[in-house]
Amino acid sequence: MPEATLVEAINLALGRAMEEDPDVVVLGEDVGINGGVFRVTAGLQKRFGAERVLDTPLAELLISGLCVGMAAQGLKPVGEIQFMGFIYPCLDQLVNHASRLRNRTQGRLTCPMVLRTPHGAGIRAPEHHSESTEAMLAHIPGLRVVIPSSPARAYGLLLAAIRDPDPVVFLEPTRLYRAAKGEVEDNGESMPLDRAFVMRAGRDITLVSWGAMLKETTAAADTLASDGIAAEVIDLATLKPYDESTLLGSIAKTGRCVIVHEAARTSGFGAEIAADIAERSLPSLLAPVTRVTGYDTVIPMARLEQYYMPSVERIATAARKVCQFS
Amino acid sequence: MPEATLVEAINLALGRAMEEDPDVVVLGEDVGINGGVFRVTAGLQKRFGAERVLDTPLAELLISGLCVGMAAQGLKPVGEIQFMGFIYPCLDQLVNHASRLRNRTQGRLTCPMVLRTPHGAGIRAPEHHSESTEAMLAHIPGLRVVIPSSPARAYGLLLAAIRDPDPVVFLEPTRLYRAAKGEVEDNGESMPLDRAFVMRAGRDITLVSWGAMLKETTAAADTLASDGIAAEVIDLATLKPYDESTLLGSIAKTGRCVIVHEAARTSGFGAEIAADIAERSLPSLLAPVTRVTGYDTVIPMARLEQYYMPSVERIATAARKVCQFS
Amino acid sequence: MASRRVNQDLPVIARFEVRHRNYLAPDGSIARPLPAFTSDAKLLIALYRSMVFVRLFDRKAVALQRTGRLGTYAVSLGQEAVSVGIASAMREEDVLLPSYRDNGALLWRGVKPEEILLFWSGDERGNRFSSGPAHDFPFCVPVGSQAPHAAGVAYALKLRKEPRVAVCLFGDGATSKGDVYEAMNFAGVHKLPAVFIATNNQWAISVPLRLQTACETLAQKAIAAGFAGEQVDGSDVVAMHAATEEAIAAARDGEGPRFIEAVTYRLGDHTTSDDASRYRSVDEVQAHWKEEPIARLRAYLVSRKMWSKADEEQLAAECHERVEQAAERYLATAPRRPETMFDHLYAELPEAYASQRRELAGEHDA
Amino acid sequence: MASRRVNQDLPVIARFEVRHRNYLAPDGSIARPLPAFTSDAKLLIALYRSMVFVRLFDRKAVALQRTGRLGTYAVSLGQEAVSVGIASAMREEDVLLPSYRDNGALLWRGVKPEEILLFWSGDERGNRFSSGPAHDFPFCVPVGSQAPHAAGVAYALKLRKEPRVAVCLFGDGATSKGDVYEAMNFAGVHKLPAVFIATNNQWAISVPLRLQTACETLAQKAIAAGFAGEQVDGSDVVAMHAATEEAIAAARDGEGPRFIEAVTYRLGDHTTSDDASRYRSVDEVQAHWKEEPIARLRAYLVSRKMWSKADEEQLAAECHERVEQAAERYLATAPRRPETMFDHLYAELPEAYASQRRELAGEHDA
Ligand SMILES: Cc1ncc(C[n+]2csc(CCOP(=O)(O)OP(=O)(O)O)c2C)c(N)n1
Ligand SMILES: Cc1ncc(C[n+]2csc(CCOP(=O)(O)OP(=O)(O)O)c2C)c(N)n1
Ligand SMILES: [Mg+2]
Ligand SMILES: [Mg+2]
Repeated sequence: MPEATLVEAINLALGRAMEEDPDVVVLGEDVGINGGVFRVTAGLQKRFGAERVLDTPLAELLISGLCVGMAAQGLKPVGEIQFMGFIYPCLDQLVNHASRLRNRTQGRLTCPMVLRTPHGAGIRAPEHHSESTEAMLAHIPGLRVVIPSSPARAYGLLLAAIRDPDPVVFLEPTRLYRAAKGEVEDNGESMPLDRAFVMRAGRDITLVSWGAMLKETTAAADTLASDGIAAEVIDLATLKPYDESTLLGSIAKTGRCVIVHEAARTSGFGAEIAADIAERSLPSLLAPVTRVTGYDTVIPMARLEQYYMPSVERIATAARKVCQFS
Repeated sequence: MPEATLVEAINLALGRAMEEDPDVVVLGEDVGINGGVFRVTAGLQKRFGAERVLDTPLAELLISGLCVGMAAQGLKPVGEIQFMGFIYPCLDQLVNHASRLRNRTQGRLTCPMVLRTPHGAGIRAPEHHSESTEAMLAHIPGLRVVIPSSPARAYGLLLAAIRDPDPVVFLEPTRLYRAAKGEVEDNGESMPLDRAFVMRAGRDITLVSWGAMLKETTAAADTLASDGIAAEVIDLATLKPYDESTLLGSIAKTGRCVIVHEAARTSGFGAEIAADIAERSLPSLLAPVTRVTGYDTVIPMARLEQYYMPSVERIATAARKVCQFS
Repeated sequence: MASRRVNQDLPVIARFEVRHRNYLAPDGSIARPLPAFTSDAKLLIALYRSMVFVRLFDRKAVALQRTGRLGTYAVSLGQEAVSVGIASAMREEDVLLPSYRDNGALLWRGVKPEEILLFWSGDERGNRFSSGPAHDFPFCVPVGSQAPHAAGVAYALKLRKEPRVAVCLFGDGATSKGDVYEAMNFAGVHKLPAVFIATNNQWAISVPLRLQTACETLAQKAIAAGFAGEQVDGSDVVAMHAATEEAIAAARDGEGPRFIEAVTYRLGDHTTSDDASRYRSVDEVQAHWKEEPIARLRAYLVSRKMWSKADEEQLAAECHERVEQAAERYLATAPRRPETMFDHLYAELPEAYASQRRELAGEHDA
Repeated sequence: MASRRVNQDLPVIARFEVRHRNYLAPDGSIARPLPAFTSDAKLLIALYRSMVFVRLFDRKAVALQRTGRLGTYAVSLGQEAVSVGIASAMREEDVLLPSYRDNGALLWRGVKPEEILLFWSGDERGNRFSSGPAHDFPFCVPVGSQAPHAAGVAYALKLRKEPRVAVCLFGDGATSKGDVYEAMNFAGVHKLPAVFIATNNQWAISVPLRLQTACETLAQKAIAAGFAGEQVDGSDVVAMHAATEEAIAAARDGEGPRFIEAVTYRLGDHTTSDDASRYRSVDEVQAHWKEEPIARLRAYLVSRKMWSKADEEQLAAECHERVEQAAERYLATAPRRPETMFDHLYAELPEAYASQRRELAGEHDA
C-alpha cells in the first residue's frame, strides 16, 4: 500500500469524494490555486474547477453560513477554516443553524456539510494559530465532531464525514499534517463515525486520547511498558457521539484510566469522559480517573508552547501514579 | 430590608455601579429608553444619559468588540446580549481578545468588561431564546463566568463582576427574572467571585447546581427530606473559576453527589465537576457522581421545553438512586 | 454628507446613486405611471385579498396569544405590502429565506395558516410546510443569520445552472449585522441569483433607524457589496411587486444580485411581548397610519371601480372564516410526544443518545 | 456597474462619489500640486529614512527566520509608505490598532525593533511596548477583529471628550469581514473620532481582490457605513501622510470617522510560510516594483537636491547598525520561565489555577 502523510490522505479523500459525487464542493480561504495554506486541497481546483473548489472572501462566518445554505439545497459542502483560532465566528451558524436545521424543520431541510480545520499547537505558528477547543463543539447537539490521528483514519473518517447526512466538524491535527506517515489505500472505503480505535491492548491501565496527543500518549505507553505496565491505548477519533462501549469496556478490564488532551483542562472534553466513567464504571475503578491536559491559561505563543502541551513525561508520571493508587 | 425581583436587583447593582464609577458604561440592544426587553436597565438612560447607557446597532459581535476597546481605554463596559442564543457571534471576541488581552500584552492593556445575558429556558420564549451554553464559556482561560440564583446574589455578584479587573460573563436566569423575589439591600456590597453558596446543609448527599435549576434542586431536596434524606444543596454561582474546596468539602462529608444543570449533558459544565470529584475525591465517594441535565438534543421550543429541563422528580429519583447505591 | 467632505480638489474615480420607486401615493392616487402588470385586475385583487387576509390572520394570532393559546407573536401590521409584494413576484421554484415577520410571504407561498400558528405556539412541526414549497427556509429568528444561507442557496442554484433565485428578507436592524454584509459581498463577487430585501420599518424593537446607521438610505448598503440597490415605498404593494419582479428577473438572467430597501412602518408592537408606547409616540404611529398599504390599494381599486363595498364585506367574511378554521385546526393539533424531540436530531439517532430518548419515553433502560 | 442597472426612470434620491489622491508619480515626478507639509524637508527625509529602516528591518527578520532564529514573519515589502505615512500623521496620544503587517507604524511610534522581533519569535513580551505608546494595541492576527476595538476606543475617547483619534489598520481581505463593517457602521452612527484604513495590497494570501469583492474601489465600502471614503495611492508616502492627516484632523474636530483605501502592492510573500509564486506571476510582481514607495520618494528627494548618494550610503550603514544591534538585543533576551504563562492571565491568579502554575514551576503540591 502506498504511504501518505496526513495532508496527502485528506487530499486523497477530498479528491475521491468529489470524484464520486458531483454535489461535493470545497470552499474556504486559499483552497483554490494555493491548495490551502497546508496544501491539503492542492490540485483539487485544477481537477474539479473553480466552481467546485472555491476561494471565498476572508470571512469565516460566511463560510459556515454558505455551507448551511448549500447543504439545504442538496450540495455537500466541505468548508475549510484556515486555523481553529478562526472558527469562532462560525459558532453562531453551527449552533443555531447547521446542527438544528433538520430538527427545526422536522426533517424537511437537512445539512450534510463538513467543516474542516487544523487543530492544535506544536508547529511554532503565530498567535491564535494553536487552538484546540473541541469541547465547545462537542457540547452542541446535532453536530458530529471527528478528529483523526493517522493518515488512514483521516482518509476513512473524512469520507464518512462527507457522506454523512448531518453536519460534521472535522479537526485535523496540525502537528501531524506532515509528521504522520502511513499506508493509505485510496479505495473509497470509509470508517465508522462512532467507533473508537484500540491502538494497543493492555490490561493495567487505559490511556485515552485523540488527535496529535496520541503521539505522546503512545510514547508514554512505551515508557510504561519498560516499567512493566501494560497500557491499553485508545484513540477516541470521534468525540461526538463518542464510543462509550469501547472505552467503558476497556476500563472494565483495566480499572484505571488516564485521559490526555491538549486543550485547557477546565471544561475540556476530558471532563465528559471522566464524568461518564465516574458515573457508569465506578465499581470497576481501582484509581481516580486522571486528566493530563493543557493548562488553564491562554496557550502561549511558540516559545513556551511545548511546556503547555502534555509531555510524554507528564503522561507517564500520571499513569504511574494511577497505577500505584490503591 | 426591601424586597426585589432578580430584575430589580440587577437594575439596582447597575445603578449603583454607574453612580460610584463614571467609567461604567452600559451598552446593548434596547437597553436605553426601552430599559431592555426584560426591563433590567429600566431608568438607567434617564439617570445617566444616552452616552453612558447606549443603544447599539443590532450586532452582537460589535457589542463584545466595543467592550474590549472601551475596556482597553479604561472604561468599564457592561454589555448586554439580548438572549444567550445570540451570544455566539461574541465568542471570537471573548476567546481571542477579551480573555487574553492582559496576557497578550503582559499586563499592559487590560479588559475589565462584563457581558450580561439572560440564560436558560422555561419562559415559553420563541426559538433560539432558551440557550444555556455556559460550558463553552467556562472552557475559555482568562474569563470568569458567573450565574446568580437569587436577587441578593445577583446584586452582590454583579457588583463584583463590574469591579473585577478582568472580563466576566454574567448569566442571568431568565426564568427567575420575575419569579425570584428576595431581600436586597442596596448597600454597594459585592460578593466574592470565587465562592460557592451552601444553601442548605445536609449529611447524606450533595446536590450541586446553578442558576434557575437551583429551584428544582431545592424542591428535590425538600422531597428527599420527607424521605429522611438530608441533602446538602450548593449553588455554585461562579462557574469559572469554581469553588472546588466548598464542593469537595461537602462531598468529603456526604460521599454522594448529584449535579443538576439545564444544558445538554455532553460536555456540559456538570462534566467538569464530576470529573474533578472523580479525580480528587474518589476515596470518599460512596456512589457514582450522577448528572441530571438537559438532554443531548436541541432544546425544543415552548411546547416541549418542560420535558427537556430536569424536573424535581428526575432530580429526586436520581438522588434516591445515588443514596441507595452501595 | 454630514461630515466635512473629502478634499474636493481630488479627481472623482467612481460615482454611485440610489433611486426611489413609488407608484401609488398614500391616498391611492397615481404618483407615477404604473407598471404594465397593473392592467391585470386579477393580480391586483389577489394582492389586495392577500394583504387583508394577512392582517386578519395577525389579529387572530394576537387574540390567541392574549388568551394564552399561542406564544410570543410578531405582527406585520402596516407591512403587509412588503411580504405580499415580494412573494407574489416569486416563482414557486424560487427559494424564500424569510425573517420572523414575513407571515404574508409564507401564506402567499402556500404555507398553511395553522402551521404558522403551530410554529408560534412553540412547535417545530410548524416548519414542515406540508403544503408550501418544500425548499423554502423556515422563519429565521437570529437576526440576519439567514443571509449567508441565501448566498449559499444561490451559489448552489448557479452551480447547477438552475434558473431559480434566492430571495432573502430581513429588517433594518439586520442591516447592521456583519452576516448580511458578508453574504451580500459574496453574492456580488459571484454574481449570484439572489435578491436581498431589507424591510425598513424604521424600528428594531426600540432602536430607531438613526441609531442603527448613519446612512441616509439603506439602499446604499449594496454599494459596499458591489451591486445596485434601490429604495422602494414598501407600503405600496405595486412598487414592491414591481421592484422584486425586476430584481428577480435580472438575477434569473444571470445579472447578479440586487438589493431592495422597502421603506415602511411597523404600526404594531414589535411582538406581543413588547410595548411600543415605551419608546415612540402615539402621534408618530398615527401619522404612519395614513400611509398604510391596505387602505392605499383599496382606494386605488375603488377609484378604478375594481372593488366595491360588497366585495369588501364578502372578503371580510371569507377571511374570517378561513382564519377561524385555521385556528381550529391549529388548536386541534395533537401535541407531540416528548421523546420526539430526538426524532430529527440526526438522520439516525446515535446509540449514545438513544437511551435518553427511551428515558423520555418512559422506557427505562435495563 | 456590471449588472443591468436599476430602472433608470426612477428619481435619484442620493448620490455618492469616491475620489483618488496621489501626489508623487511612480518616477518621483509631481502628479499634482504637493500639500504644504512637503516644504518641510526634515519631515520628508524622516519619512524616507523610516521607510528604508523598515525595509532593512524586514530583511533582517526574514534572515533570522530562515536561519531558525525567528518564527513566521510578515514582511511589508512594497507597503512601507502605508505604515510610515499613517504613523507620521498621528499624534502620540492617538491610538493605533495595527494589523500584523504594520511594523513600520509601530517602529515610527517608538516600539523597539527588538520587541517586534521578540513578538515574532513567539514571545508575548514583545507586546509590552516598553518604549512606545502604552495605549496602542498589539498586532492583531485574527483578521479584522481589531475594528470593533477601534470603535470602542473611539467611543471612550469621545465620551471623555479627549481630543484623540483611534487609527485602525487592516488589509483588503479584512474588508470582507463583518467585524469591519459592523465597527464602521457604529462609528458612523456616533460620529466617532476614528480613522479606518484598508491597505489594499491586491492580495489576501493567494486570494486576489476580485474574489474578495465586486467593488471597483474599497473606498466605497464606507458608503454603507454612512461616511466618506477616499482612495489613496498607498505607494506615495506624501499622499498617505496627507490623507491620514486630513482624516485625523476631521475626526479630532468632531466631524466623525473617515475611511481610506491605500492602494499598494505586496511585493513579498504573504509571510515566510508562503510561496507567492504558486499563485501569481513574476511579471505581475515585477511590474509593481516600478511603483514601490522608497525609490519613488528618493527620486523626488534627489531631484530636489534634498538627498545625495552619500546620504544614502550613510543611511544604509546607520540602518544596518541599528538593525544588527536590535537583533543582538533580541537574541540576547533571556527566555521566560514556563510558569510565567500564568502571570498575566488574571490580575490575580485564582487559587483554582495556582496549583497548575506550581506544577509548571516544578513545585509539587503537597
Ligand atoms: C442576532 C439577534 N439579536 C437579537 C435578537 C432579538 N431581536 C429580535 S427582533 C429584534 C429587532 C429586529 O429589528 P429589524 O431587523 O429591524 O426587524 P423588525 O423586527 O423591525 O422586523 C431584536 C433585537 C435576535 N432575534 N437576533
Ligand atoms: C479571521 C482570520 N481568518 C484567517 C486568517 C489567516 N490569514 C492570515 S492573513 C490572511 C490574509 C489577509 O489578507 P489582507 O487582509 O488583505 O491582509 P494582508 O495579509 O494582505 O496584509 C489570512 C487569510 C486570519 N489571520 N484571521
Ligand atoms: Mg425594523
Ligand atoms: Mg491584502
